[in-house]
Amino acid sequence: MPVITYREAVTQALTEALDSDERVFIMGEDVGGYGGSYAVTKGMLAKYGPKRIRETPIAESVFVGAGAGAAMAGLKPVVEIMTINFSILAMDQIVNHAAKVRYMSGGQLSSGVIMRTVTGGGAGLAATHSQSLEPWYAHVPGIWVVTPATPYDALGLLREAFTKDDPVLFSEHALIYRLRGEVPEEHYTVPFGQAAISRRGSDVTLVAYSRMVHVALDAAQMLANQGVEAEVIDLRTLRPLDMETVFQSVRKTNRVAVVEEAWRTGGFAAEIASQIQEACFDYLDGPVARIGGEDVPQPYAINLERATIPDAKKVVNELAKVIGLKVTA
Amino acid sequence: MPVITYREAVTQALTEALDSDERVFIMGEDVGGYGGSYAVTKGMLAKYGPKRIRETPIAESVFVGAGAGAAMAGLKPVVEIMTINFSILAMDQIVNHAAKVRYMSGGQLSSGVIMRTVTGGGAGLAATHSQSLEPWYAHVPGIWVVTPATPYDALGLLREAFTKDDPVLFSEHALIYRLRGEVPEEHYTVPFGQAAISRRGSDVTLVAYSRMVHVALDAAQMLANQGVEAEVIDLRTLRPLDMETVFQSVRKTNRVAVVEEAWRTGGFAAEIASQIQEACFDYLDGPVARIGGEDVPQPYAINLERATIPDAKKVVNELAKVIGLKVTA
Amino acid sequence: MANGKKAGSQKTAARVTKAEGLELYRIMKQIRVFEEASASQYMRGRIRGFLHLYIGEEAIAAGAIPLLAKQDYITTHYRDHGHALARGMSPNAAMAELFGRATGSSKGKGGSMHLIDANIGMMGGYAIVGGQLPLGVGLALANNYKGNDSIVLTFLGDGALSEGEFHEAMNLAAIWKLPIIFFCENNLYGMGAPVSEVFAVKDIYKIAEPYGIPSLQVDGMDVLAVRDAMRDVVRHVRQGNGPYFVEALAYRFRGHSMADPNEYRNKAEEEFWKQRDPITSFRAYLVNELGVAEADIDALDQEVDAEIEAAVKFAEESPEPDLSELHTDITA
Amino acid sequence: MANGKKAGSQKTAARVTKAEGLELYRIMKQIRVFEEASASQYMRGRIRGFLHLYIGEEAIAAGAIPLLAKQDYITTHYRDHGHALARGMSPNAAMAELFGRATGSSKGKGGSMHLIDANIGMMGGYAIVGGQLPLGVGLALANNYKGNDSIVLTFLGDGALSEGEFHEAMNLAAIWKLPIIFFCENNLYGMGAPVSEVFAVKDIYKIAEPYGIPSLQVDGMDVLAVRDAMRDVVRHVRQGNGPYFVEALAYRFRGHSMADPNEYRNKAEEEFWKQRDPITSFRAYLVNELGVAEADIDALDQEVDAEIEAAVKFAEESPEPDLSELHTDITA
Ligand SMILES: Cc1ncc(C[n+]2csc(CCOP(=O)(O)OP(=O)(O)O)c2C)c(N)n1
Ligand SMILES: Cc1ncc(C[n+]2csc(CCOP(=O)(O)OP(=O)(O)O)c2C)c(N)n1
Ligand SMILES: [Mg+2]
Ligand SMILES: [Mg+2]
Repeated sequence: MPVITYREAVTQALTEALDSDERVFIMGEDVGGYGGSYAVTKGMLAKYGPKRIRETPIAESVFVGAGAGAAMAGLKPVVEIMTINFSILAMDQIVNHAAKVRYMSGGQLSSGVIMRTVTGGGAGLAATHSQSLEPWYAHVPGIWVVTPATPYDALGLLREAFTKDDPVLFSEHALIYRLRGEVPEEHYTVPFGQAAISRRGSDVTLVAYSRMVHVALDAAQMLANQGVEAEVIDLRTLRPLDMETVFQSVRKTNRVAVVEEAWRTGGFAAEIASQIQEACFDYLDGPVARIGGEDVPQPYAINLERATIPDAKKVVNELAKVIGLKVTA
Repeated sequence: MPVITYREAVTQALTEALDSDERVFIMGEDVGGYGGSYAVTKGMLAKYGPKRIRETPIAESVFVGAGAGAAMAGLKPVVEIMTINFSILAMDQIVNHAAKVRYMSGGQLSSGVIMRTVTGGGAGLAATHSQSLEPWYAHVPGIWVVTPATPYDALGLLREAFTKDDPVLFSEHALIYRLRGEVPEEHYTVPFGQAAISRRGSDVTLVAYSRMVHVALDAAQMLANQGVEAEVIDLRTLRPLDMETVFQSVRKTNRVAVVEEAWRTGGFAAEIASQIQEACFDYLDGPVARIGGEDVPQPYAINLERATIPDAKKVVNELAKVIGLKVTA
Repeated sequence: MANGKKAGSQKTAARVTKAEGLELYRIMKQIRVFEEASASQYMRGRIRGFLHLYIGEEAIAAGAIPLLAKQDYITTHYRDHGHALARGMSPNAAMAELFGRATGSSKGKGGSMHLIDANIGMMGGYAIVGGQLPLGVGLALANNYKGNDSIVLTFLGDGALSEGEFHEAMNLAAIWKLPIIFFCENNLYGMGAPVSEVFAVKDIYKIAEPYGIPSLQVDGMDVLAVRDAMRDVVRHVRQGNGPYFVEALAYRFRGHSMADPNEYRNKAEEEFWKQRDPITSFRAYLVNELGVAEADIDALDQEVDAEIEAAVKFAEESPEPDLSELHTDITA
Repeated sequence: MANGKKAGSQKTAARVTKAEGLELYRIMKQIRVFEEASASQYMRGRIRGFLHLYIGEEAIAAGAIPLLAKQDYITTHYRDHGHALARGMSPNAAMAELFGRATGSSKGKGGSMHLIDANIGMMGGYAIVGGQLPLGVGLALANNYKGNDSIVLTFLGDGALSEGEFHEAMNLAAIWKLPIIFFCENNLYGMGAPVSEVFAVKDIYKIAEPYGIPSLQVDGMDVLAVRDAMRDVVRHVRQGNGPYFVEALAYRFRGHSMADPNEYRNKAEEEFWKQRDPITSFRAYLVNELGVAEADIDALDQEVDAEIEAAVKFAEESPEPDLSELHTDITA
């Protein structure tokens, strides 16, 4: 199987769509000559021309809203919101318009705009440029929220996004663009709402999404060294949310922790934890643990920054503290 | 003790502040001649003049940001964001600027802007005008989130807000402006981060905020008729969050439900439920129940609209279903 | 009352035929009667929420919208009944939507502020001030992308001019030369705020200049003036010359919504504008200039009255949406 | 290279004294050397994140900022080192902030894009494009409210012009006649996007016209031209006449940030601008027109080099913030 990077996976899905469907076009800040702030659209302007690769002003509200409007007219726009932090400026168009138009119109209209964006901290960009706002989006009815952790999923989920008639928030984590992984030669897609079991184990379940899947896998390795076998579940999409896979695992392991990068308080891990205790109350040996980002604006200094983002050590420590697992980091 | 309405309580706190502190001024859409969309600032323009009661353009981002900036210079602006739905348009100034400036400046600056806004559904205003976005705000470090349910708290909490040097999101529920309640003649304030026990009971705990406190009280009445005594806890502020009061109650009742108006999925009830099961795992007779708004854009038609908002019946039914209480609505 | 440059007036406008004139009259009258019926149903508690009436501004919808072609799009704000009706939404579907009934244009799910009829390109009333502008730009982008000659007519109030989305939309439409008409219904107030106090641009249509977007101001109380001006504007935009900005001066005769005590405007001003009622004055024009018989107009009035009465009855008798509708029309 | 109307130039500018001239030179040089040192420390991995250099644009900060009074405020964007230094932030504190050290201006918590020094009214670099504008308006409102004669100087890039917040800020400042200067550093690009392709307004300073805000364009490569123009602007605004909009044409000599491969601009254009290096040309002016001795300038250069070298050393030797700082400076 070919090995590609997460970045290449995204680029590939976009290229396939541009090649196969005239309705597809890309717009956003610096998607043109610059090739995308994270180089995902590199070379596309030369290949597809300015009609399909559309450089926009720095005006998130109108270019996202224009994407939503064009989608209402049957086109398939992909808007690149440079980072999820700037999506806040387009929030009205996303939440009040794209997400609601199908419902408010009684099903007459819909807006299948794909909003690609870059999420996460840890790159020394400080408070305004390091947020993980997926929990906000996952709270809003009417938006698909997609959070791939691997090249395989990035490709498969983005392909799937092109089949949707409602807005998709496709959130790519900045720190894993270079991550490499196998993808099959033959065509495949990854359906929304189907979690993946990234690692099998029987002693404890770790639930994560986006880059935190890799942190969970690292933690699982640490645990394995101490004889504890963790099952790692990658949610892949937050909306829809596949809890059945999680419940099955928890019924087997009886212990579970949820790991996310977003601020811990009011994060989406709380939703997952709540659902677990609702559905698996009698199976739990201890409380559902949550490991989330520290509840502060992300600081710039590297030592402080590191302390805000969950790592394997923190996961293992929390397992010991909250669930009482006899492990150390 | 005098009896006043929730609206009058808010007006009173504003009036006191305007009278006693020259740094205080109010700005927002229609706070002037119109008297405020919900009549909270009625008559103030005539009384205080246009310097202190400032009519703004419909431009949420700049007038909220200007409030944040003026607060950085030591003033005490109260901005009225007509409803919480429109706060989405000011979100960048709130979340990326007001909430973060103290931290990013290493404590040199801070922005104690008070953002009053109106929340909630149920008034026939449909999807874009009926949201309860408190869970979003409560997720963000750096913002106080205040959600009064009674005239007493509206007055006491808003007084308290004027003592803060960081941004306060003060969320008033549209449907309880006419609610009447006693307030002491003598001066008092209500500290942030201190929940209230609105009703004592020993059989089950109901946790709520804003208008849902009254729904919980109604449910408690229904339960009382069936011999079940519910303790109702009004969180009063979501950030900071007083969980200790909740834990104490749960350790006594062993059963708990959280009620909120926001969309259930990813709502703040999930945070509360998660914390309860973390802290009170061994005390729980059954899972923590969550009763939230239906996960759809709020529909206009009254029968559909009603079905989206938790009411006492729904609370009681969920208690039966999730916790297994033998009660019926 | 500042009255700026006008693009024309009944006196100078190209004449219309009797049939055309009667049709313009019919549209205005239909809107007026629909709105009056809505108001009275609101008072009776059958329509909920905010209800924003278009009374006083009928000449705009009637003058502008019939000039659109079938495949053109409209986006607008929450004061949308007039636009929907002028575009051809059935009064039954519109009234049933206001009643929140299953037979409404959006099955009762959207309500008064969100009238949508995809079949006739009525792409929506949107209730967030300025929110309809990026969507309008997106629809225009779609037309441009597809290479057809359809256009978009996007209405905004004077209040929306101050929103950032207005600036962003104007700029994007300008640089991409998109086929969109930004039509500002300047009724002098955004809720209680006089536009002159909250918007720095004195002659509003001049805001378009720096963007290189042509613009004009027209008397929004004069259906023929609107029509005349818009004929040229529509042609210009359809020919691929990029966006246009139109300001129509008008006045809403009632409060902002039915919830508005309407205490911030002075009575003399209200009277001044009511004297210029677009329907009364156009009726006079029909009779005096086009020689239409009073009786013909009376007959038309009766037709419209009956139509709206029937719409109310239709709405009343329509069922509420089924509770199962709560979870339809949503996928994510 | 479109070069619009200029407000003045070295040739026509009011002369400065030798001492003044040397001070302007010192500021520009300090910025240049600071930025070069930052770049090399970034390459060595000691500065993280994005690093946006001000190299090429020094004449703007040096020409404009020293005209402010002590109690005036500045807000600006992420390309903020030049503004901070020109305002008097110590290079030690600035460099330590870039290094993320406890001795930095914000104790290492803000980083390169958020240089803040409340003591000197440097109210911040902000990294969200356009985000500094409402804050600047708010600070100006505070001055106005307090009735003092302090003003606000708010910088924005050409890229920020398209953001809705720009329009909202201009409008609010205009209707309230607030003491704020919107200073657009037009370096022709916002990241890789040429302003001419993404912003519809051809002569950018003309965007201010409809708001009734006076504006001018100035050569941003010419420190005396900037200073001359700004002297009048500052006086105008301080006297309570409301906001001003200034456009300075300039060029960044490097990529957008250190992460930028800088492949979208053509070399001829880059060369054209580098020929106009504001420091080289002003040095020549000092020598040829003001008769400053080369040796005096060389001495100044050495002073600046030593100062920045010391700043790097200071930063290197400073401790990281204590981990307990994670939860300070936050209350809610
Ligand atoms: C973003 C936003 N802010 C505020 C409101 C509340 N609001 C509804 S209508 C209105 C006034 C709009 O005035 P204008 O655009 O002039 O339209 P008109 O009502 O006069 O037709 C306001 C402030 C809103 N719906 N959306
Ligand atoms: C709201 C927002 N959108 C996008 C970005 C990413 N971004 C950072 S700088 C920049 C270009 C800004 O260009 P300009 O305003 O001209 O300033 P310059 O870098 O040229 O000094 C962009 C798009 C951002 N920081 N904030
Ligand atoms: Mg208006
Ligand atoms: Mg630039």
